[in-house]
Amino acid sequence: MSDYEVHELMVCRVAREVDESGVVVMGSFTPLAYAAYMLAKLTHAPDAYLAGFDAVGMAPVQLSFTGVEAAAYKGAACRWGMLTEINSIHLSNNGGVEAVSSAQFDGDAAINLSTIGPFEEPKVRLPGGAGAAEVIKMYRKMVAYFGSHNPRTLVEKVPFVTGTRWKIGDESREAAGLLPGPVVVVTNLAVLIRDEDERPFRIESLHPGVTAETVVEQTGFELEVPDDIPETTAPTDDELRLLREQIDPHGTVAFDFMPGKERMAYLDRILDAEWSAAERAIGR
Amino acid sequence: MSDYEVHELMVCRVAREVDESGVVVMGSFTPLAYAAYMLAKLTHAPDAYLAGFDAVGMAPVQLSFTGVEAAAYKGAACRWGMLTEINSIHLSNNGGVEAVSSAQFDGDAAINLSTIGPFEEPKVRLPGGAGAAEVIKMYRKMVAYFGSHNPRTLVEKVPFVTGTRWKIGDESREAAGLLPGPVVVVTNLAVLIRDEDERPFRIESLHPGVTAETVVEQTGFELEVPDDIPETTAPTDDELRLLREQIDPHGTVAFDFMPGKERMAYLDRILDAEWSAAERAIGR
Amino acid sequence: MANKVVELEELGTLVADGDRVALGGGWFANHPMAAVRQLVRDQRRDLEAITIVGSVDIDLLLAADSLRHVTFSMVTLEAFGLAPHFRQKIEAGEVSFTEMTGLGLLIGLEAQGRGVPFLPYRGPFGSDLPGHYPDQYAEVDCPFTGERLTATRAIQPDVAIVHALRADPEGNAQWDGTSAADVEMAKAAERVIITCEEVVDRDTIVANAHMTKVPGYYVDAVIEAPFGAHPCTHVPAYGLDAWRIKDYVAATAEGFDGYLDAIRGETEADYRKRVVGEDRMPVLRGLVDQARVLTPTDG
Amino acid sequence: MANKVVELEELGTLVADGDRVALGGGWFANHPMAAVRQLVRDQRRDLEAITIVGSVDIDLLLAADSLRHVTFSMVTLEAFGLAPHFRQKIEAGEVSFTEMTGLGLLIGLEAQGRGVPFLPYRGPFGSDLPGHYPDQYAEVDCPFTGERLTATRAIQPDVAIVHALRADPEGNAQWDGTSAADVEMAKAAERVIITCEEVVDRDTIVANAHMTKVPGYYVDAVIEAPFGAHPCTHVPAYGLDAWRIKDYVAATAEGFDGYLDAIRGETEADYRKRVVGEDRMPVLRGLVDQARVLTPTDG
Repeated sequence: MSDYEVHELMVCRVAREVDESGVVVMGSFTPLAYAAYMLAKLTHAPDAYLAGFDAVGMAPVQLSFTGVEAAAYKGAACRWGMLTEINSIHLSNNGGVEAVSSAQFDGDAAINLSTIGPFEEPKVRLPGGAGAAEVIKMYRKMVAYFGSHNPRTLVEKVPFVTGTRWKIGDESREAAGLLPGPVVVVTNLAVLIRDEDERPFRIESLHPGVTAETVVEQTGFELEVPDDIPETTAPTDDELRLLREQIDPHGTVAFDFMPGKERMAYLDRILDAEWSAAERAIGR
Repeated sequence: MSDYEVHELMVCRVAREVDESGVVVMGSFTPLAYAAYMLAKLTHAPDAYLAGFDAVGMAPVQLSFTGVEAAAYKGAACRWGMLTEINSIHLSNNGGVEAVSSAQFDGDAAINLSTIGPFEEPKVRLPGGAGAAEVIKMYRKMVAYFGSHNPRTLVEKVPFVTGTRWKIGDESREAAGLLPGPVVVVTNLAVLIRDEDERPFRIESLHPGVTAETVVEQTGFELEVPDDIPETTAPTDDELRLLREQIDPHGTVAFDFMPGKERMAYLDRILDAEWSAAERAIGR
Repeated sequence: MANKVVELEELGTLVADGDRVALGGGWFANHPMAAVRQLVRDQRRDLEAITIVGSVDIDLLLAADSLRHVTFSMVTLEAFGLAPHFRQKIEAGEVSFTEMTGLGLLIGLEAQGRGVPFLPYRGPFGSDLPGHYPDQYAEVDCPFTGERLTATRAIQPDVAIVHALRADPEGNAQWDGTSAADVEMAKAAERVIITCEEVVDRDTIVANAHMTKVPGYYVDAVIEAPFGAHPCTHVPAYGLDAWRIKDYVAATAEGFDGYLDAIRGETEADYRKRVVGEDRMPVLRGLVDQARVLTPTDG
Repeated sequence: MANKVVELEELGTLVADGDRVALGGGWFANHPMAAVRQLVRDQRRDLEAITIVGSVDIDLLLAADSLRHVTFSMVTLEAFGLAPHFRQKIEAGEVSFTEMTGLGLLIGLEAQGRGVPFLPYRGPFGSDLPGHYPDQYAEVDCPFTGERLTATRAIQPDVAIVHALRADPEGNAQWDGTSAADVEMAKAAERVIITCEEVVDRDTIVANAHMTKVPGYYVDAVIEAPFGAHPCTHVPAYGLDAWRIKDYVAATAEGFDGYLDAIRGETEADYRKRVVGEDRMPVLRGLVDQARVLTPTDG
């Protein structure tokens, strides 16, 4: 087994949720989620139907900050716009898996992407949720991922609900006209899952070297702790090779895991590599 | 002034209603209406925005039974489908002029394309109105045309309302959120117009040799008969040349004016000409 | 990659007696006639057909006693007259019908496809049709402005059959000319069958991505059916076979059993040979070539 | 044929202080940045911006004190951080805002474009946002099934500004890559301004008719603006000028007056020379060329 980094473990775990039923939609370029979708499509889910930007029926693409959007269109079967996408995927129960990150997340699978502090007079005005409020409710599976698992992010109750899963258990979801499916949380420490209305999230697996105690301590909401918790399945050599050589050779996923000081220098290195690739492409 | 036939007079009169404001939509291939739109676009209304079948922003085309649909796409700026068309033209008050014919028509600008006899047990099951019920209400101008002006077609009150203009006068139309504009009836005898709620249709012009008395006699609904009624403006030489040589060289418009016995032989002649054109096109 | 390609002969396993079948195309354009002929061969019964502007597709299914109900906004043979069996069967009370306004029907299909039980619009005020169908039309007030609107109820076909120019094995389907309400029917239906002039590889689809109107995730089966809209048009592949439409009308006047027997006794390939004709095919394509755009300088 | 082509410098006659302006594009794609820069040059005031997923377009207008209100579902610089002036102005209470859910905002624009005062959908149940805006969100019951749905009210911008790949003088506008909500904004707005990479003749439009998303009858003005989305993307013309996005963020940290003064003191052609750069243009286009599709056999 090769060495791997925690963001690679997370990509592989998120990828495992991607299957061939329903459409997977990628909005903003969020490298970890994008990498997971590409990995799934290149491995166990070749028929996964991907939509990114307004490219529908995408081929898998290489990640880059400056060209990922262009890549999305190159192998795509169809062009739509936002409105057709939301009506034909999100609202018509054709959504498969949605992987989101948010400023805060709680035990009812509610997210806050709006504000820290009062809504009208925010201490920190967050970016807003785009389509998340509707999407996380409608999709069959919700995957939430967090590079830093801590009780300020995973809170007992978000102070402002930008959006929510609405119904959790399969039965109550189906009664509300929603596709049944779980909420899976993938963090730098563990994998949490919730699929019943009356039970809280439980720890599904722990990353190597992480204890259940640490996870409970770092989680603001109630957790069920099974007696016997497996270790999160490690990435395979094949997955790592695909990730490092094909899907994300410049290392865009790791960027979100860089400490503050190193971030800009790391970004510059990625952008230098992308610039060079463009120069090569035009024969300079 | 050249000699002309009544269907040519009708085409030219309908064409005069076509202007450059709003979109003109053609559904089924109805030769007289199509010819009028093409004539307008080739003469006084070059910026008229035409949509035919799912071709939007059409160039003017030559009429034929077998190829008019293909022609519609050849010079068109855009492709849509029915749903986008109805939402982007009909329902959003972008409709300019709609020329319709119907089995029956009455003094309130209601049409019957559904049934002769009881609706559920019809004596004659008519084809139905397609989008006419909504369209004649929404468009700025309604033009109704009839190759045979008689009191069985132009009735006092249609026994079944497939659709209706809904509001007639400009003020009541605007109060209902509709574009203001008149109802113009063009027949083989005369032109009738109505643009006020409280006044009936009035005779706007009479075709050469037709008297007001004949028109009143042949009309099932009340007509206002002005003292001084002008003759319907004759087609110009230029209009006739465009119609005969460019727009409708095979004579599809006249087909609807043929007496029953001659119809099939006449149709065969048109189709022979169209077949020959196709053979020439493929080099046979 | 998923391969959804099946033979036309397998259509019978995809459409059951009693199904509510939306049939694509509009006017004389693009009706899924090869599939219609196969339903006739399969002697399907008690179907409900849904069409926006139907033509010989609906009329032929009526002639073959395959329908118990027709939902439509128009059924016509245009210059060739009223649809003969449509008239006969309804006038004789042998088939029930729902006559909808065109926009009500289309928006009802749209509603189903976008996951709402109804949609509001500025409806066919004054029309007698909505009053006949309170299950399909209602009134709804705007919760903001109080404006009274027409509500049209979501319509869900069991199956939609639409005819495309081409599709790949995954079901990504493309149109160049008229698509009418094909997309809305496909999005609304429980199952979707694409017939197409040609099954192509994915690269061809990608190279023409702007023409993909139904993406593969909607599609259950892809059937190659050249001249699959004949005698109707499929632009830009071929124009209207007006001569065969005339034959259809003439056959009706003579009693229609011979016409039906011929179709039932042959495969679709036989039909192409017998009715379209190898020698006529290029001319039917030439009808598209000869179609003319006019410019003001022509004048 | 109608000729709606005007110069970018005439934008000021088309957008008035106080207007409600919908700005196209989404994520880092395709925001009408040349028009935004011109609004900054024209010192427009008290605008309300409407954006679905805004970026440096919204942030720059806020920096230039051109906005009194922002209606949005998201504003972000993605990997480059929170939008700095968006944060500052809202946190300081200097600009008011309406934060909508993405689908509520989009369907609100759609409603206006299709002539209904509201549209229903299965909304963002449980979100705190609708409760803040009772004028924009309400509940409506399906008149057929009784299902409770979210109603979103029609949104009408005074003007929409969207950036296309190309348009002809009549205003027929085409996109190849991301069009985001550009079409819905154009259909909803009272006036429509198309900026585009290139003004082309009608024949070019006809030859690519499947790419026409906004037909000319909607359009009031066509403005040629090469690199008109820069530093955002316009695929397939160019990729993201991430380097200039970084400069933008850095300029904000240093106080932004110099950045604004430079834009106000130059024409758009000057901007292209100074900021995009003749030598950098081909590389920005090369970002599109180098973008890679992967195939399973790569693995």
